Amino acid sequence: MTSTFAAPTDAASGSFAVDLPQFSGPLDLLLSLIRDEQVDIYDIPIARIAQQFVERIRTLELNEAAEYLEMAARLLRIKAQLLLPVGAQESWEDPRAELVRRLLEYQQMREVVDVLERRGEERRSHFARAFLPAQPAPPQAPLALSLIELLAAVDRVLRAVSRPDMHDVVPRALDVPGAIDTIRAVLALRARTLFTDIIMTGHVPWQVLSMLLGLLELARVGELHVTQLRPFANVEITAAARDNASEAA
Amino acid sequence: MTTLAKLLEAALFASARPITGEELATLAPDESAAAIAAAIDELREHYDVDGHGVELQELAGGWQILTRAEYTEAIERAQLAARPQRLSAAALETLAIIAYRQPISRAEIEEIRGVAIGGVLKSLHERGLIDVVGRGEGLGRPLMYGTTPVFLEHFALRHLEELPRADELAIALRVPVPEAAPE
Amino acid sequence: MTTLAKLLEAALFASARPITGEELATLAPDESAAAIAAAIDELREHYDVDGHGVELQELAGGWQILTRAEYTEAIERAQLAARPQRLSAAALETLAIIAYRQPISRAEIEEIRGVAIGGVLKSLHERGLIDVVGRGEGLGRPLMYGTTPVFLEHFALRHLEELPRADELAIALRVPVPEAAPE
Repeated sequence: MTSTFAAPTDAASGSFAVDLPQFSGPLDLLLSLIRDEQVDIYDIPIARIAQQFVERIRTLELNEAAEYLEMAARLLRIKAQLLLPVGAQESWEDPRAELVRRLLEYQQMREVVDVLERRGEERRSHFARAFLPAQPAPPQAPLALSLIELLAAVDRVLRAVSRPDMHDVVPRALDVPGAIDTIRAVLALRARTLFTDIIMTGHVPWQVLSMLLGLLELARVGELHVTQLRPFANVEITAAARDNASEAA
Repeated sequence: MTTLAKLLEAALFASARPITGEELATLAPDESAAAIAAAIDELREHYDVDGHGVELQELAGGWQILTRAEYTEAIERAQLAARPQRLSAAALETLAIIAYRQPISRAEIEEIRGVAIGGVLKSLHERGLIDVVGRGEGLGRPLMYGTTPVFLEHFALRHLEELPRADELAIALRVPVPEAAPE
Repeated sequence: MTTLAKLLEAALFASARPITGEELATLAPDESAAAIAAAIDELREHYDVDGHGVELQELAGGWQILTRAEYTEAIERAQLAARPQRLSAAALETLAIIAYRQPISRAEIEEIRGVAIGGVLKSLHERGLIDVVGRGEGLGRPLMYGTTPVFLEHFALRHLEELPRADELAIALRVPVPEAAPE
């Protein structure tokens, strides 16, 4: 089978895990059916292949079933199209044509995979030098960079961001600086206050969150202390040493 | 061996990766390209004729000393070195497509493979086998991927042209046509 | 060289650390200690008598192939003279964004470029072209990046205002300046 060369150990490495036990996708499964049935890829008996395809995905435990189901649906659609009377129109296009093109393309790619696999195995049978004596941090090579290159990069960036959705500056969802100002103003009036005192009744979630982050930020820089006597109790906010607070104000 | 061949040998031994011709030239700035090429030949012949455990290979646009294949198994058995992990089928298929169609976007790769390839691209990128080489035209300006020198190293290729040309493959396929079917 | 000497050479080459006598024994379990010792001698003599860029040394931990001292200087010099490094397209674009938008946070750059830029920022920083110039307001107080005097020096700019404005770029890009800035 086509994907047997993926070592089972690969599964442990996560990202390189083989996604399906036997097939690397619906095209792989389809090709294997065509090979097993020994039919001409340019003249696929769609009814028979479609039926077998559906049977196979029923018996296989496919964890990416969507892609296989999509292919099954496509096969059944082609089958239906072939059942329609061809009629006398001169511009009849074989509904299988696109599928054949994709299968050939996929098969060609598999051929390249075989080449890569062979070359990769060849390279794996040689070791490179592993011991490299520690060197005093190699001096960096001089940088080759002209202004014109930099400006060309600016130009590329400007072109890349000229999409309309990149033009708008997204407003910050939170206003932490504003919250910090409010907290400082409250603490300037009284040295001790409660969290519920700085949250106004009409505050919406982003404002409450801004307040909370402002509070944590000020606590982090030592402008205030935050205490909570027991879980879910109100939070007490105490201004830190006076010199700190006045400097902040 | 000539002094130049010895110098090249020392430099090649000091590197875990292939050394390009340009780099060899900076190593011996007073020597002509022909002299360096002759020294490389001398070194390769010395390894081959004299019988050594290592050999000189040309790959990824440069030269690299590698152990001979016949000793690999014994070295691995003695746990003195380990072979790198094989790539999965999904990774190989994705690499094959990128190698032939670069620069290529993720959507185009998925179209050819017939499956989504999210994690595979990331792993290949982390392994240094592929890189973002630009942005495509068109909707969303997709990232375009290409292979790297590490890719050549991994598959012991001197350059990309060493891969069979599309028309040399058993299944000859027309040049990628953007839209649907031929005749 | 005998096959055993070749095997030892390959193993010594592929191993990341010195190989002890015990390990050499597991490498060739059918060989006697005397045979292995003889092969080690053979390898060392081959390197010495034949004239090689490397030599076999016995260190505290075991045996190791090392570059001969007389070539290390040339190799280091070559690394220094290695062809000037070019910045990747990704690094250039990131540098361009920082130059024109500083101070700017990593998240803002990533939003513009559409890809993660961790490694790129690091290499630009190591190159001394950018530096952390402060912390932004807002969530997490992100590090803000800006260009450095080294950046100005590199492009022979007196100050940042000498960079063309965005609307002047088209003209600036048309002028075929080979190296840095005109007066």
